[in-house]
Amino acid sequence: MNWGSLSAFIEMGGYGGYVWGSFGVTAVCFVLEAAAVAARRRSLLRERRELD
Amino acid sequence: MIMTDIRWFKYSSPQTFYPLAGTLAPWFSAAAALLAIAGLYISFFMAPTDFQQGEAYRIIFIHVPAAWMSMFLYLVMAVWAAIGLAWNTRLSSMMACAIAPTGAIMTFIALWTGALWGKPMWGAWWVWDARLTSELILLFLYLGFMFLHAAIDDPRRADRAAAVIAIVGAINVPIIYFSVKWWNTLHQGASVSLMRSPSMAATMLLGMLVMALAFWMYSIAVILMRVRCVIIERERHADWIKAPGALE
Amino acid sequence: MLEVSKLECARGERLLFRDLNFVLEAGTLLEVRGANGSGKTSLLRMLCGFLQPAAGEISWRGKTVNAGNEEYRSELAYLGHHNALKDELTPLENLRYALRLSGIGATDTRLQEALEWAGLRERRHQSCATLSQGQRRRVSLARIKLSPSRRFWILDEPFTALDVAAVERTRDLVAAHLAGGGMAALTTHQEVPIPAPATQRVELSA
Amino acid sequence: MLEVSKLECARGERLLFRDLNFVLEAGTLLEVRGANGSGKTSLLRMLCGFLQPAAGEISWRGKTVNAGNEEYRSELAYLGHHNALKDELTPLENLRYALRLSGIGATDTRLQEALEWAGLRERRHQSCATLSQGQRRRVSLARIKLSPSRRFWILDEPFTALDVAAVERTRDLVAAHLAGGGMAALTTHQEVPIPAPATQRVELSA
Amino acid sequence: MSAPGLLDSVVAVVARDLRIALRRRADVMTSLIFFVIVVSLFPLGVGADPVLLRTLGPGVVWVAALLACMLALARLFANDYADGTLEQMVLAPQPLALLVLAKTAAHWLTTGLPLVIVAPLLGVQFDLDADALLILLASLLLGTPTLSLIGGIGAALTLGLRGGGALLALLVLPLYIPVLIFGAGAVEASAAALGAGAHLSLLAALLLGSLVFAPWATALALRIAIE
Amino acid sequence: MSAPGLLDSVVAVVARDLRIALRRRADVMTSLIFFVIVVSLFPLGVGADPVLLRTLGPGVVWVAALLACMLALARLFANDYADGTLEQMVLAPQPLALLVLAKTAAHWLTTGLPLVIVAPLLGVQFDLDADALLILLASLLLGTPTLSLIGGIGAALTLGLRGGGALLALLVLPLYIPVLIFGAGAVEASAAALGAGAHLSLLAALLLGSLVFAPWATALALRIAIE
Ligand code: HEM
Ligand SMILES: Nc1ncnc2c1ncn2[C@@H]1O[C@H](COP(=O)(O)OP(=O)(O)OP(=O)(O)O)[C@@H](O)[C@H]1O
Ligand SMILES: Nc1ncnc2c1ncn2[C@@H]1O[C@H](COP(=O)(O)OP(=O)(O)OP(=O)(O)O)[C@@H](O)[C@H]1O
Ligand SMILES: [Mg+2]
Ligand SMILES: [Mg+2]
Repeated sequence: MNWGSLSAFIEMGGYGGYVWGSFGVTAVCFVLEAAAVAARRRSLLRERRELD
Repeated sequence: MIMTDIRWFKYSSPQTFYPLAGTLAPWFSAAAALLAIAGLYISFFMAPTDFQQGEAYRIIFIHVPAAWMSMFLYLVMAVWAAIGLAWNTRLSSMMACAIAPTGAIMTFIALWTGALWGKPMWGAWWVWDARLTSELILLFLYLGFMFLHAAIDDPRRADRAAAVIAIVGAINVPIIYFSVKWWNTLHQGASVSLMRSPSMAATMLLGMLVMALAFWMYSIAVILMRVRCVIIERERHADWIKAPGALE
Repeated sequence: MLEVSKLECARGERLLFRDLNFVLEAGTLLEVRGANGSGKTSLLRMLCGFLQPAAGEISWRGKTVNAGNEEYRSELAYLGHHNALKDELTPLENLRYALRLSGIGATDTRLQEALEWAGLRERRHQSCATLSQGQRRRVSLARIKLSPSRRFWILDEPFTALDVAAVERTRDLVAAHLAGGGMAALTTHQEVPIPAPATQRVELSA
Repeated sequence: MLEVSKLECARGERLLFRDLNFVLEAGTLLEVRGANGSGKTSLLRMLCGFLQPAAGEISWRGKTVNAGNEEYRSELAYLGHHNALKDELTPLENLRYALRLSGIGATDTRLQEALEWAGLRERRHQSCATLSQGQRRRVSLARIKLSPSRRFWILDEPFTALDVAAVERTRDLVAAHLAGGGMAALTTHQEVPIPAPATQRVELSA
Repeated sequence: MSAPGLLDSVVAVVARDLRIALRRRADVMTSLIFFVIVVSLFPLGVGADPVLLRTLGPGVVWVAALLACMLALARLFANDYADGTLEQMVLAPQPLALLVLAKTAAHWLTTGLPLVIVAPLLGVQFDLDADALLILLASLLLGTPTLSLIGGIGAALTLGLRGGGALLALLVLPLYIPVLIFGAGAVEASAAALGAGAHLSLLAALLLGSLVFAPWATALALRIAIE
Repeated sequence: MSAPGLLDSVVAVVARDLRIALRRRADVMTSLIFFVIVVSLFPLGVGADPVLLRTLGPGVVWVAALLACMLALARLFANDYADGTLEQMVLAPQPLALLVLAKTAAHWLTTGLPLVIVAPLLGVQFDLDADALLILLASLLLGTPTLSLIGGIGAALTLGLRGGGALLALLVLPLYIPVLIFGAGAVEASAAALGAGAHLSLLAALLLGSLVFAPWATALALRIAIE
C-alpha cells in the first residue's frame, strides 16, 4: 500500500493533475466511445421500428 | 480468427457474423472490466514510487498500452481493408470501418497522456522527437481514412477508396518512423530515458501487461459492437435483416 | 459477341434492374429505353466496365469485361453525358489527342473531314470553351465518326443539344456503322428511328 | 412590357445577331429558334442581364434592364443550362432555399406538391448528387413551377434530359403560366408545340 | 423589396451554407486539420530546437492560418458557380453585396472560427506561454474574418478560370500581408512586453474597412464572372 | 496493343497536357509565384534576424515547395474528371498506370521543375552559400517528382468530392513527411559539413519506390473514382 491517506492518493506526490488528467481523460474517452456506439445502435433500432 | 475449415467462409458473411459478434461482445467487455480493475490495482497500489520521476510515472500504465494499441490497430485496419479491396468481401471492409475510430481514440490517448507526462518530465508539453511525431502523423492517417470514407456517399466506393489510403499509409508508417528518428538524432540526443530500479521493473511490466490486455479486450468489445451497427446500416435492405428478431 | 446475363444493378440502396439478359451480334443496335432515373446511364457505364455489376456477368467474345480486359477496350468507343473535350484546346487538337490516346491513327485530312461533317470547319481553331452546347456535342460526335474501326459504340443520349440537321446526320452515322457490321448501344428520349440490320430493345422501369 | 430594340450580340470576334427587335406583352411566348451556336443561350442571358448587349437596349416596364434594376429581377424566373442544385442537399431542401433566396414564400405542403408533380416524391430525402440527369432537371423545373408569381420565365432548353411524360407536363406548365397572363422566353431543339395566347418567334441564324 | 424579405434571404443563404457544411462535416474538419498539419510541418522542416521554435511559433501559426483560409476560399463560390446557384443569387432581387456578406459570414463560421479555436493548442506545441496564447487568439479572432472578406474578392475574380487555385493565391496573398504582419506582430510584441494594443486595433481597423469595402467589390467581381 | 501504339499514347498524353499548360501559362506561373510568396511571407511572420533566417532557409524553402506542389495537385486529374476525358483515358486499351505516369510526368514538368529552377534564387534571400544552394537544388530535383507521384494517389482518391482540396491535403501531407525531412535534412547536413550523400540517396530511393508503386495505386484510385 503506497498511500497514507486519501488526500495523498489524490495528490500523487504533487503530480495529481497530470496523473488524474491522464487516467481521467482516458476513462472519459472510453465511456464516451461506448456511449456513442450504444446511441448509434439505439437510433438504428428505432429507425427500424418506425419502418415496420 | 484462424479457422482453417469452411466455417471461416461462413463467418465472413455479415449475416452470420452479426449474431456471433453479439454473443462475443459481452464476454470481451467483462474481461476488459476485470482486467482494468486488476491493472488499476497494480498501477496504483502495488507498483512503488519511482525514485526519479515520483508518482508521475504511473501514467505509463495507460500511455504504453494506448500507444501499442494505436499502432497495432492501424495495421489490423489496413489488413482488413486490403482484404476487402482484393476479394471484395463486405465484412472485411466493415471491420476496417469499425476499427478506425477506436484506433484514432487510442492514438489520441497516447498523445494526450504523453503530453501530460512530458510536461513534468521534460518541462514541455510537446517536443519534436521521432516517436511523438510519428504518433501525431498516425493520428492524421486515421483521420484521413475516416474523412475520406465519410466524404464518399456510396459505401462500397468509400470502402475501396479508403482501403487504398490505408494501405499506402501502412507502407509509409515505418518509413515515417525511421525518417523522423534519423532526422531527430541528427539534431539532438534522445531526451527520454526512464530510470527504474530492477526490483520495480517486474511489477511495472506486470501492470503494463495487464493494462495492455484490458485495452485489448476493450478494443475488441467496442469494435464488435460498432461493426454490428455498421452491418445494420449497410445491410438495411437485405432480406435477412428485415426478418423479425434479426437484430437481437 | 457481347453477352449479358443475369445483370443486376444497384445504386445506393436502390435496385435499379435485375436479371437482364441479352446478346448482341454484329450489326445489332441496342436501344435502351426508360423513364428518367430508370438506370439507362448506369447500364451503359456497366457495359463500359466503369461500374461493377451487383450480380451477373458481361462478356465480350467469351471473356469477362473488367479492368483487365484490354482487348475489349480496344474495340470500344464511348460517348457519355460529358463531351470529353478540353476547353483549352481547339476542336482539331481535341480530336487529334483523343484519337492518339485510344490508339486510333488519323491523318489531318481525315480530322478536317470529320469537323466538316460536324459543321465546325470555321471553328476548328477556336477554343472549345467558347463553343455552344450543341457545337461541343458535335465535336464529340466527330470523334465517334473517326472511330469506325471500333466495333462497339456506346452512346449515351447522343442527340442532346443537337439541332435537327445534326440529329439527322448523327442518325445516319450510326446507321452506316451498323450496316457495316458494327454494333451500338444507345439511349435517347427523342423519337429518332435508326435503320439497322437488327434492333434489340431493352425497356428499363425502375 | 419587355421591349427589345436594335439588340446586337457579339461573342469573341463573331457577330451573332444584330438589329433584333421585339416586344413581349402579358400572355406572350417567345420562342427562340436557331441552329447550334446561333446565339440562343446568349440572347436569353442578355434578357437576364448577365451579358451586356454590344448595342441596343432591353427594357422592362420602360426601365432599362441592368444590375441596378431590382424590380425586374423580382419578376423573373430563370432556368439555365445548369440546374442550380446543391449536390449535398435533398430536392426538398434545394427547393426551399432557392425559393427563400429569391423571396418567394412557399409552405412545405406546396414544396411537396411540386416534387410530386416532378415525380420525385420518393426521392425527396435523397441527396441530389445521386439523382439521374433527368431527375435533376425535374427538380429545377419544380422550382419554376413554384414561381408562378414571377411574371417572366426564361427557360433555356427546359426539355433536355426529360423523358416523354415529363416533357408533356412541362409543356402544360408553361402553357398554364401563359394562359394566366405570364410571359415566357424559351429555347428548344425538340418539336414541342406550346399552346399560348400569343406566340412570337425569333429565328437566329449565325 | 420589403425589409423582412431581405432578412429572410440573408438568413436563407447562411442557413443553407451551414447546412451544407454540416452535411460535409469532413470538409470543415479537413481545413482545420490542414492547418494543424502545416503547423506541424514547419518543425519538421527547420528542426526541433525548442528555443528556435518558440520564436517561430506565432509566425508559423499565422502563416498556416492564412494558408488554410486561402485554401478554403476556393470553396466559397466555386461550387455555386459550377452548379448554377450563383446565377440564381445574382438574379435574386436582394442587393448582391448583402448576399455576398451572408455567404462570407457562413464561410468564416465554418472555416475561420475552428482555426481560431484550435490555434492555442498548436501554440502549446511551440511552447508559447499563456499571455502569448491569449493574444494569438485575439489576433486570429480579429484577423481571420478579414482574410475571408478579402479572399472573397479573389475567389470571385478567379471564378471559372481553370486552375484558379494558384491564381487565387497570387491575387489574394499580397492583400493578406498586412493582416499577417499585424497579427504575428501582436503576439511578438506581447512576448517582448511591448503591449499588443496597437497591433490589435490596427487589425480591427482592417476588419472594419474590409467589412465595408469587400462585399461590394466581390459582388462586382461576381457579376463579371458570370458574364 | 503493339508497343509503338503504346508509346504513341503516352506521348500524346504528355504532349496534350504540356500544350494545355502552355495555353494556360498563368497557371504554371501562379503555382511558382505562390512558392515565391510563401517563402517571402515567412520572414514577415517571424522577423528578419539574418542568423535565424539562415538556419530556417532550407526548411522554409522545402515546406513552401511542398505546399506549392500540393496545391497544384488539385489540377492533376480534376479537370479531366469533370469534362469526361478521364473516362476516355480509362477506356484506352493501354495500361492505365502507364498513362497515369505520363500525366504525372507532364504535371511535374509544369509545376515541379519550375520550382526547382527558382529555388536557388530564394535560397540566396536566406543567405545560403553556394554549396548549400547546390544541395538544395539536387534535393528538390530528386524530391519533387516523388511529391507529384505520391500526390497523384491523393488527387485520384479525392476526385469529385466536394471540398476535395483540404481532404487532399489531409491525405497527402502525412505521406510527404519523409521527403520533407530528407530534403531539408540534406541541406542542413551539408551546412553542418556532415555530407548530404546519405540524405540524397534516401531521396533517390523514395523516388524509385514511388515510381514503381504510386502509378499503380493511382490507377486503382482512378478506377474507383469514376465508378
Ligand atoms: C505526446 C507525447 C508522447 C507520445 C506521442 C508518445 C508515444 C509513444 C509511443 C508511440 C510509444 C510506443 C513505442 C513502442 O512501443 O516502441 C510509447 C512508449 C513509451 N513512452 Fe511515450 N509518448 C509520449 C510521451 C512520453 C513521455 C513524456 C514519456 C516519459 C517521460 C514516455 C515514455 C514512454 C515509455 C517508457 C514507453 C515504453 C517504451 C517501450 O516499451 O519500449 N512517453 N510512447
Ligand atoms: N469568345 C468567343 N469567341 C468566338 N466565338 C464565341 C465566343 N464565345 C462564344 N462564341 C460563339 O458564340 C456562339 C454561342 O452561342 P450560344 O451558346 O448562345 O448558342 P446557342 O444558340 O445557345 O447554341 P446551342 O443550340 O448549341 O445551345 C457560338 O457559335 C460560339 O462559337
Ligand atoms: N447513391 C445513390 N443512392 C440512391 N439512388 C441512387 C444513387 N445513385 C444513383 N441513384 C439512382 O439511380 C438512378 C440513376 O440512374 P441513371 O443515371 O442510370 O438514370 P438514367 O436512366 O440514365 O436517367 P436519365 O434519363 O435521367 O439520364 C436514379 O434513379 C438515381 O436516383
Ligand atoms: Mg442518363
Ligand atoms: Mg444554348
